[in-house]
Amino acid sequence: MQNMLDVEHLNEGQKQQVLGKLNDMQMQDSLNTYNGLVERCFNECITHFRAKDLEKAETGCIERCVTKFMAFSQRIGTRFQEKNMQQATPPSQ
Amino acid sequence: MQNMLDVEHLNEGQKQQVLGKLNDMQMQDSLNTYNGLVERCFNECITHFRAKDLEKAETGCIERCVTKFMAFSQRIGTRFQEKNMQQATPPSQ
Amino acid sequence: MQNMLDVEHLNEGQKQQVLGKLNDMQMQDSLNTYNGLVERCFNECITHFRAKDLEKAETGCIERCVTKFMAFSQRIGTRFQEKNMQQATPPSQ
Amino acid sequence: MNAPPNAEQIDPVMVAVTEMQGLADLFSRMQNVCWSKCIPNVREGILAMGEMSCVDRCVSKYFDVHKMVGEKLQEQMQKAQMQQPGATPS
Amino acid sequence: MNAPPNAEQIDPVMVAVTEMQGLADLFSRMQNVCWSKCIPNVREGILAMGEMSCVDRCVSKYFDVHKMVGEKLQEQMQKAQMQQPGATPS
Amino acid sequence: MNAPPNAEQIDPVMVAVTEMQGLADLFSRMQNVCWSKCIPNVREGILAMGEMSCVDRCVSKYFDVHKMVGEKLQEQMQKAQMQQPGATPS
Repeated sequence: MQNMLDVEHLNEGQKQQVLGKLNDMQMQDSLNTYNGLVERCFNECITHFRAKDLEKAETGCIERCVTKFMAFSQRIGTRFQEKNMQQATPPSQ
Repeated sequence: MQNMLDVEHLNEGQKQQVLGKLNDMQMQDSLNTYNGLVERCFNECITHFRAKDLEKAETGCIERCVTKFMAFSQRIGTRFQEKNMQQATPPSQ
Repeated sequence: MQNMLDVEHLNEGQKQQVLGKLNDMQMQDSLNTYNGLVERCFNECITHFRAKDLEKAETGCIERCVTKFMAFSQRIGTRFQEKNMQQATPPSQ
Repeated sequence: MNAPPNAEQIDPVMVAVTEMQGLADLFSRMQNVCWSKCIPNVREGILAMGEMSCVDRCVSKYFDVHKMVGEKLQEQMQKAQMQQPGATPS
Repeated sequence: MNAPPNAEQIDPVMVAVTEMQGLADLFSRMQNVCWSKCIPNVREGILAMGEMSCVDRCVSKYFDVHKMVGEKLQEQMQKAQMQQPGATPS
Repeated sequence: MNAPPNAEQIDPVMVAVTEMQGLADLFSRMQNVCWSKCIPNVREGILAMGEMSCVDRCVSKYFDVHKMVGEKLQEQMQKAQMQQPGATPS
């Protein structure tokens, strides 16, 4: 996300602060994505609670869910960046 | 939201800290409201993806959605404050 | 949650920082649980808006909703800790 | 470990900030709930009469539920502290 | 109280951080929305052709709506500042 | 820019805090999911037998899915790092 930001008008110290915070956010973002993916795939693939262990059909579904999400995530991330760049083009400063 | 808070028992320095934080929160709040409104109106008004651009019917829907949300938001904000005042009436401190 | 964390490798000062933050998080967690419960029970029990005051059937429903959530919450919390312990068993460091 | 760590950590600034966040969270949830309960569509750009009174009642009921849940929770917690948990899983 | 407190509190670091959080929040909401609108199931572990173009259009429309809502909001706020609120509840 | 900024920024306190937040977030999502999957209504103020075992299994499965998703994610990321992204939009 770093390259989406206009930090040119900040001084060195401020830039470091922003980047440090960005670092923290990215750790949290990864965690959120991870936990969100678990929730999504769980809702998508786990439909009954007759047993305590995952069944074959369920693990297969989870695998496809993760793979598909990765593909989805990559595509949407790329599109997002393209669009965001486009909108940010008129130079600020 | 400032007037909903009982900050009388804090000293000057603490009050400044709280108000500073309140400031940050309000920036974030506005962002959340904005992004939440986008999500809401998108869900409400965009139902198909046959084309990449917004259609007339969609932009009209978005406009009404924003106007209606503003009216809704103002009304619910006023009611919220009234109620909150009422409940906070028994003097603390 | 404190006992789910591996803080052994931190020094005293760092441990204090983590525990302080944990404290803040727990305050926020309680608030979130509370507000989440209100939302859940409201959605579950309040179905019409013909009047401004809660009806008998609604207050009864809210009471059961809270009691049931407490039971649910206690059970799921216990199970969560058991599972988390289990997974964390392979000693780190 | 010699001094009780919690005693020092009750920071009044933190308490006030948490309180603010609680209020903001309450408001934002209430807003979502009342929008879904009272605004069935956006075919018109204004609030209809019925929608207005629905919103008013929704806020009123939401506060009442909020208060009631708080009381119930405290009651239950006190009960839970009095008696040790009895029932165990199947 | 002698100096306007707000003037000092506009911290450029905070502004940049809030901006980042806004972008991150926008992205995460868009991701959720476009997933539910474009991915009906996970029967296959890959994106179908139709799903791909749905995602592309979803992003495009989401940005347009985002921009449009921003403009509309500003317009409304200016209008609201010009005229004092007129209508009152029933 | 002379010293690698990232190297210094891995703050162990931050890591532990993020870990805690991860756990808290995991728990809160699991709680929501298992409530909607296992508690169909609140007609009774107690957990029925079937609801109890549903909750137990839900927690168990949720952890398993959590672990599995983590493994799958890592695997996919390694694969993605090995090969440059090939496919491009339609």
